[in-house]
Amino acid sequence: MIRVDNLHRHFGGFRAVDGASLEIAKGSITGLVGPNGAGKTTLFNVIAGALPPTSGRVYMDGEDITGLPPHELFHKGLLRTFQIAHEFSSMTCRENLMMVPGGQSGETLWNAWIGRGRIAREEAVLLKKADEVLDFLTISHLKDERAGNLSGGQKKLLELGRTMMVDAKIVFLDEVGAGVNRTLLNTIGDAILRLNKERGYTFCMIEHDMDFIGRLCDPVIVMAEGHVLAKGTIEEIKANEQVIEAYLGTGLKNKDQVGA
Amino acid sequence: MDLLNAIVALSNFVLIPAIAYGSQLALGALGVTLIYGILRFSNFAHGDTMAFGTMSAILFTWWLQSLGVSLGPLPTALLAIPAGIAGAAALVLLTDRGVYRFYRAQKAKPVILVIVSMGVMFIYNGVVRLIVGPGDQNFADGERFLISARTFRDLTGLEEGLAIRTTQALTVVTAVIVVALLFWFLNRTRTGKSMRAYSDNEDLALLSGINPERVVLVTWLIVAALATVAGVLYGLDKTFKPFTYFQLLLPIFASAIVGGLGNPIGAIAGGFIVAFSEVGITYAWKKVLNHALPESLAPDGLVQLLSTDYKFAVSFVILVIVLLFRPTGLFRGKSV
Amino acid sequence: GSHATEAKIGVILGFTGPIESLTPMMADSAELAMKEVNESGKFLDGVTLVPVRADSTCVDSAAATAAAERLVTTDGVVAIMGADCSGVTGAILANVAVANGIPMVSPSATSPALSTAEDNGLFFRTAPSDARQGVVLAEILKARGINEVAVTYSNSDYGKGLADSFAAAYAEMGGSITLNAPHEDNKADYSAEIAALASAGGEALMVLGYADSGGRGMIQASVDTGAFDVFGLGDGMYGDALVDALGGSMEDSFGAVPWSEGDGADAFKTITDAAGINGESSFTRESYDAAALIALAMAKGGEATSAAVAANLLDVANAPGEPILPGELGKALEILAAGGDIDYVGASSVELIGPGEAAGSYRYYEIKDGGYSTVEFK
Amino acid sequence: MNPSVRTWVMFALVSALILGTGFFQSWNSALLILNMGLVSAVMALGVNLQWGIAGLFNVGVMGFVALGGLAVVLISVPPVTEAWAAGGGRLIGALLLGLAVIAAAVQAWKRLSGVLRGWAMAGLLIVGFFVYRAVLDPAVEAIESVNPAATGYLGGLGLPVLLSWPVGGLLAAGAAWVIGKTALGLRSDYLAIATLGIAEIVIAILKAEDWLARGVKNVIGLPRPVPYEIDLQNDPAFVDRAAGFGLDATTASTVYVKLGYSVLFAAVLIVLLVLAQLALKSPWGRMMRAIRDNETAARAMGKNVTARHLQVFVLGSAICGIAGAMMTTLDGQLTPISYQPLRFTFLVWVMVIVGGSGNNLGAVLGGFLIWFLWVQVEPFGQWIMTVVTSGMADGNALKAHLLDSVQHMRLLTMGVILLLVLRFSPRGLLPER
Amino acid sequence: MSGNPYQDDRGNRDLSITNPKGIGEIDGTRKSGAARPAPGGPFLIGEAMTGGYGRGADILHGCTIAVEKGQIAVIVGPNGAGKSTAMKAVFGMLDLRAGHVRLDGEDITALTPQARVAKGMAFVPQTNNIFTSLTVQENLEMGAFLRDDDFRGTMEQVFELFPILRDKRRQPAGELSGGQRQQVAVGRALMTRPKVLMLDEPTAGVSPIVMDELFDRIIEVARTGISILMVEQNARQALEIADKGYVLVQGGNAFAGTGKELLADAEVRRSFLGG
Ligand SMILES: Nc1ncnc2c1ncn2[C@@H]1O[C@H](COP(=O)(O)OP(=O)(O)OP(=O)(O)O)[C@@H](O)[C@H]1O
Ligand SMILES: Nc1ncnc2c1ncn2[C@@H]1O[C@H](COP(=O)(O)OP(=O)(O)OP(=O)(O)O)[C@@H](O)[C@H]1O
Ligand SMILES: [Mg+2]
Ligand SMILES: [Mg+2]
Repeated sequence: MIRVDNLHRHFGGFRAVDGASLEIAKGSITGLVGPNGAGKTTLFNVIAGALPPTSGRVYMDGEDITGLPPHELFHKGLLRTFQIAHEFSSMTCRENLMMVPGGQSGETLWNAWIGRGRIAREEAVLLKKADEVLDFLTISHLKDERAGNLSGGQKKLLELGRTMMVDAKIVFLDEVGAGVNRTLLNTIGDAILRLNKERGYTFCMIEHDMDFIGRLCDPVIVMAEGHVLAKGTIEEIKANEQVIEAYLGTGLKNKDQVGA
Repeated sequence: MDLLNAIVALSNFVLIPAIAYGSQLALGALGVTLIYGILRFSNFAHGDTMAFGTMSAILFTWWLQSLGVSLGPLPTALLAIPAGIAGAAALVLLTDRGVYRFYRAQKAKPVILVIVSMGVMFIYNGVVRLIVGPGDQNFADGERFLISARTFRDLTGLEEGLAIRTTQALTVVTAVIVVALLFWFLNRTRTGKSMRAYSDNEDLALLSGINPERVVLVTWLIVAALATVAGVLYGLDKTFKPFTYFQLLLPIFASAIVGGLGNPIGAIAGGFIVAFSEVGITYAWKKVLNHALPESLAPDGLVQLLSTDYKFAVSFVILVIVLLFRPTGLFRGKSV
Repeated sequence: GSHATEAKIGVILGFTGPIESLTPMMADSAELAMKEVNESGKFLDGVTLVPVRADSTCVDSAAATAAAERLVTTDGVVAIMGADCSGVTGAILANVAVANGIPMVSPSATSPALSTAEDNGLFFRTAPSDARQGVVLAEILKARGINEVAVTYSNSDYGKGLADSFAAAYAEMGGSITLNAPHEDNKADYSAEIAALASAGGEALMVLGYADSGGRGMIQASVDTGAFDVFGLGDGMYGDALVDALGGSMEDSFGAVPWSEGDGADAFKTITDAAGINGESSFTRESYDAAALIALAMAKGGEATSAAVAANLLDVANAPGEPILPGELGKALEILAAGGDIDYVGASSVELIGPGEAAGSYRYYEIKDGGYSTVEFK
Repeated sequence: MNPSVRTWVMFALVSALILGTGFFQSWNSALLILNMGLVSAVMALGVNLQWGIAGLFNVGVMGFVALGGLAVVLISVPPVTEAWAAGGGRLIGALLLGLAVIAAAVQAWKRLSGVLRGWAMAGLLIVGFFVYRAVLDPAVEAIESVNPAATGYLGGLGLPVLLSWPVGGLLAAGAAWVIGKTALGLRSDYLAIATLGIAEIVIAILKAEDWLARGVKNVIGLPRPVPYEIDLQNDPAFVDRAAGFGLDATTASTVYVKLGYSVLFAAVLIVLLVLAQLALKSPWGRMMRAIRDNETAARAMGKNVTARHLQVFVLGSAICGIAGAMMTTLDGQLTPISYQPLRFTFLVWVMVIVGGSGNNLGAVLGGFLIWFLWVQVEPFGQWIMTVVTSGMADGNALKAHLLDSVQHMRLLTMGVILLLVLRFSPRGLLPER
Repeated sequence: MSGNPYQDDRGNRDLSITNPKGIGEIDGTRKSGAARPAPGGPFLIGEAMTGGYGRGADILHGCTIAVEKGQIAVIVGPNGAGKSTAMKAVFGMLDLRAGHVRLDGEDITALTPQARVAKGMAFVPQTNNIFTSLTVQENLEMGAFLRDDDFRGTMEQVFELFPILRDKRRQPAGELSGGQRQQVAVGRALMTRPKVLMLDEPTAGVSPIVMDELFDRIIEVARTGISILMVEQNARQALEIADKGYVLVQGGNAFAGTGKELLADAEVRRSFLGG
């Protein structure tokens, strides 16, 4: 689905992404973990077109998508959420969702002036869909609330909800779980699984919660200092000495001992 | 000999005027750039701040002149600069107290401050005209020339003259001194460093115990001083008229942006770039070429790239080119 | 109405804007004429002229039109002394004056285009159209044996129009212009213009601009760099302030200014000095004359109405009749009251021709010993 | 206050001000204020589209307004046939050549790479410039020497003046497209300074290029879309009808003509306002708000932010161009030196901010209110100063000074109003939400 | 966007008129209130703090955090729990609606952050915690801004603590790597010679080796008698060196105890320490 080839992204002299190569298989839920500052978000930003790479290539279904602007990637079916929620704060939750689908006829001015009827029909469909998504995310009571007033967790849900408004091929999730309470996180996990199974979404997610990763992801990629440190199933990763050293820490061993 | 004439002509009509004008613009642009760097907005009222400071200095100069005070060959207005600075400082501090401070407390976005400064611009505009009127005020006295074109010709026997005005020399000297002082202040003194720190990161500066309000106060004081010095020197060299000072805003902005907003070195470089491009690109090379080239090659036409109608366009075209290829201006890297 | 004891006259000048530094003196001069009329006590059985000022802004046609509209429809002015800049003058003329039948006498709108504007016989000006002045200046250069000059003009309809007419006349007489470059008024720096002009060279620099604005800036820049030693000056450049400010550098320069042979200008200086008004500034003479003509036309028509002004203005301005100088408005009123004829000469030697504009008699002057000295009248 | 009530109250207030002018000054004055108010409202609408809806800071309103004015000349003035014969064709050729050179240079920049690229582009531009000048200069000279005192330019197309309004919009839109393409395409915006500069350049061209619209010599006597007062006054039928209303012919004709303009302007304003409101209340408006709230997220959600910004910038500028054409039509003349930033850029900004950024009705309100004040501060100021100074002795220097300075109250008042509104009602008199 | 109309920039990003770099969030125009004596209690305590940002909803709900002299207190908790907010509250960077902050026998609730610096508190924010355009040395000098005495000794100490900074002292701090930046940030805070050092996630974005190093240094600093209050995501290591640990959840205290106690608590381990 996505192939990243020796990708570099430097900020001045600082190498945030430093020769990362990885592959995300179609239909998988790939986990991306790594210490703070490993370059995960930066990698996402480069893949999703928010930042141009310093060097390296990104392919999607064999097509070179390096450096394409985000809005074009969106239309190719590549979506992403943000680590720090990027809601449209002055708009209601419903509007936040309804604005997502591309190719709305009402988004061209000409139609906005003369195609009111068609727009009204499209809007009705969008509205229904948005409400379904809000229901699904258990925040339908907030549909007319300004998104800026939501709690951090709710904003995260809304971000996820946006990806559900369209038929995405691949969704990049940046720490969806952060700041979301555990019960809700389970719901989100279920949603991700369902989208993956029923709609065939491919996911790539950054997450620090190893339980959550363990439940959803196969494979897991570990990044450190801008490059890929390891890749494998969650078990393999948990057992990888390098990973333990760089990311998981010795604490995990203790846990295994205690658990045993 | 002819080459010498060519050089003299070029110096007289391009180099010296552009250096003097460039220094004036640089001093103005420094004020704009300091506010941009530290208070974070482009101050549309800067031209009128210059006008107010200059007006204060003029009023004081007149009073001094009426007392019979004089500086001999130097303009009396130099003595009045401190009074002018005091006037401008009082004005900007009052404005800060009554206007800007509120928005700072609100943590208003810089673009709001830009709009606020438009309002302030209107008010300053009116105030200056109410006090001194809209007319031309001539307040220069003393010797106009260090060396006049005629004297130079007589002295050297060259065909071309070279004139250096007292005010030009003063402007350049003052600009050098002021710039040196400013750099020394910003880079060496505690207060100066605290200003750079505040410019870099407001919150962290505050957490280091730097009083932000003091930084703001000092910034305004420096800006008032720069504006007044620039305005007085300009007024001495040319003439004072409120409308002209408002119009100065445009080349000053162009200078500050070409150089890289927020960067003092950039402001200075920008001032000279704008001045040189205004004077240089529209310069008719005929005279210089006539001197420099042998008779047979001497041009018929003016050899002028662009007519002077478009001299203002020149600085903006340069601005656009610079921004296209170096979006942050010529000198980014180090800001204030 | 004709039996009102007050007749209002609009004084519409650019009190703010680019020529805001000239207009106060112009207004003062115009009001001086009205005061003189009032104080004579001989105006239409005790009708008092009341000036009403309004701001033309010089550049903002809409604001100028609004101001004129207010004067005409609210204050009820019967005539307008103004406006100043050609642009706003044209706008007021087309949108207010013609529509309401209000005569306008402009002291300073010199644009040749105004000669052909649709005015319904309502537009007059005491400033001559630039067409004539161009010829006069060219003749002066010829007389001085100057065959090659550089020209700089204020980038306005005034400057450009004058420069065009001068260029045409001069070329016809065989003179050559090395460079004809505009300068913007109120700008920061004129080094570029002077550099180009100096490079082009010439025996003199013709400065067709304003004495307290760009024109002066250009001379200053020229003197400062030694680019030119001799300057030929258009009428906008006349003024003691210029000579005072630039001192000896102006020596041997020359120019033309609308002026009559005789004592008009001197008389004007006497009365302005007495009134404590700066009468040496640009267009003060024309302003005085504009206001005086309005009053005299009313007197001639026997009523303080717009129609009287429009109908009689040319009549009082031109021969035949007793010549009238500034300060003699009382005498003129007496003659008119007695049914006599006058030929208003005024401060600028008014002679209105054709479509109601000054024919322009010019004083050709030189600057000698730091003062103006007349060479001849043309 | 409920927003819609507030809107009604505010508009009632402005209407009252204009009606008051009618009652206390004259209906002619009131109508004139109304007409320029309508034009100002259109300008404010344009700027509001840019600033209020997309946060684009356009400080070059003046330039677009001037382009609209130019359109009036180019469309409505009859062509000067001698001038066309003298050099029209050559001139058009030169302009096309200029465009071709620029296009070639851009292509060179795009196609080539490495060191060659810069040199090729520079070379093309420099050579092209001289060739262009070589063709252009003689043509210009020929055109400008055709009766310079009265014409000296190519004239226009001699088409109905109303056609110039949309054309003014198109001209402004074209300029805006070039500016936007450049300034919005940079890594971050540099729109403010770009517009500030381009506006000056537009004015410089208008002043310097006599063949285009007589430069600073002005084009006066532009055709009108409404009858001339004089013709009405000379039309017995009209005079009779006026008498039927109890009006004298002069008043009736002036009011009639002004009403004619009012109707035309109001029609334009209403159409634009309706279009703007429809756009704002559609998915397009939602998308624009999303972009304003969070550009990064909007990009990630497939919205082409740069294209939208460009679109809004072009549209807003076009509206300013239309307003400029309307204004020049009302003035009946094009006077390039009258374009001053204080009046045409900053004052329009005051209108938008005071009215309420982001709210189209607010911008319209601001247009009316600020224009009213711009015109009326002068007589009010005079009146206030007279009252203030009435206690002073006649010869008092201060009194004379104050009375002489009333005109400068205008700028002061604008500043004070802007600051007061920003401070106490930061979202403007009619807030967006 | 907080709904404050003065902060509504309509998404304008025009760099030719606005300079968004380094804008802060703390209102620096406020006048400081007075400190009142309040003897007893821990050395530094933020007690029952309730409040939030601006006019927004409360983020802290009766949250209490304390540290004794020379000890290390660590705050852990999920993202968005309000850990950083609690730190800011203790430092006076947001208005408390209820609760007090006391330092060394004084109630300093009314003091502005600047005034608290003068009282001997130092704070290293989670992000943007160095002056990127200033050199390393100037960064440290800024830390000593309030000191009138000769601070060269303290700077020596900082250089001894973080030797790498000595080599880079003439280099703009913005050119340093993440770990080095973090050292500069801590060094700057130490330059004030604080009584209390507050650190918000000092090890974020720092490689594990540097992290261990930093923890060692922090222990060293504590040994000199400076109290340390810090937020940590690397909760396990942090709690190991902590004298006192707090678990914040949704703005309130969920658990508190010594570091060892929390580490031993199964519930805490499961919910917050990732197992
Ligand atoms: N715009 C930028 N300019 C300069 N440096 C940056 C920029 N964005 C990221 N970095 C640096 O790049 C490095 C990698 O950042 P990134 O956000 O990708 O980390 P991450 O792996 O997502 O970490 P976390 O788990 O904390 O989210 C960090 O050290 C960061 O400081
Ligand atoms: N400046 C602010 N204005 C308004 N709300 C804010 C602000 N900063 C943080 N918040 C909100 O306060 C809540 C707590 O944030 P805080 O930064 O204290 O969390 P935290 O516990 O430090 O999380 P992390 O571990 O991610 O740093 C979050 O919901 C956040 O959205
Ligand atoms: Mg990240
Ligand atoms: Mg935090």
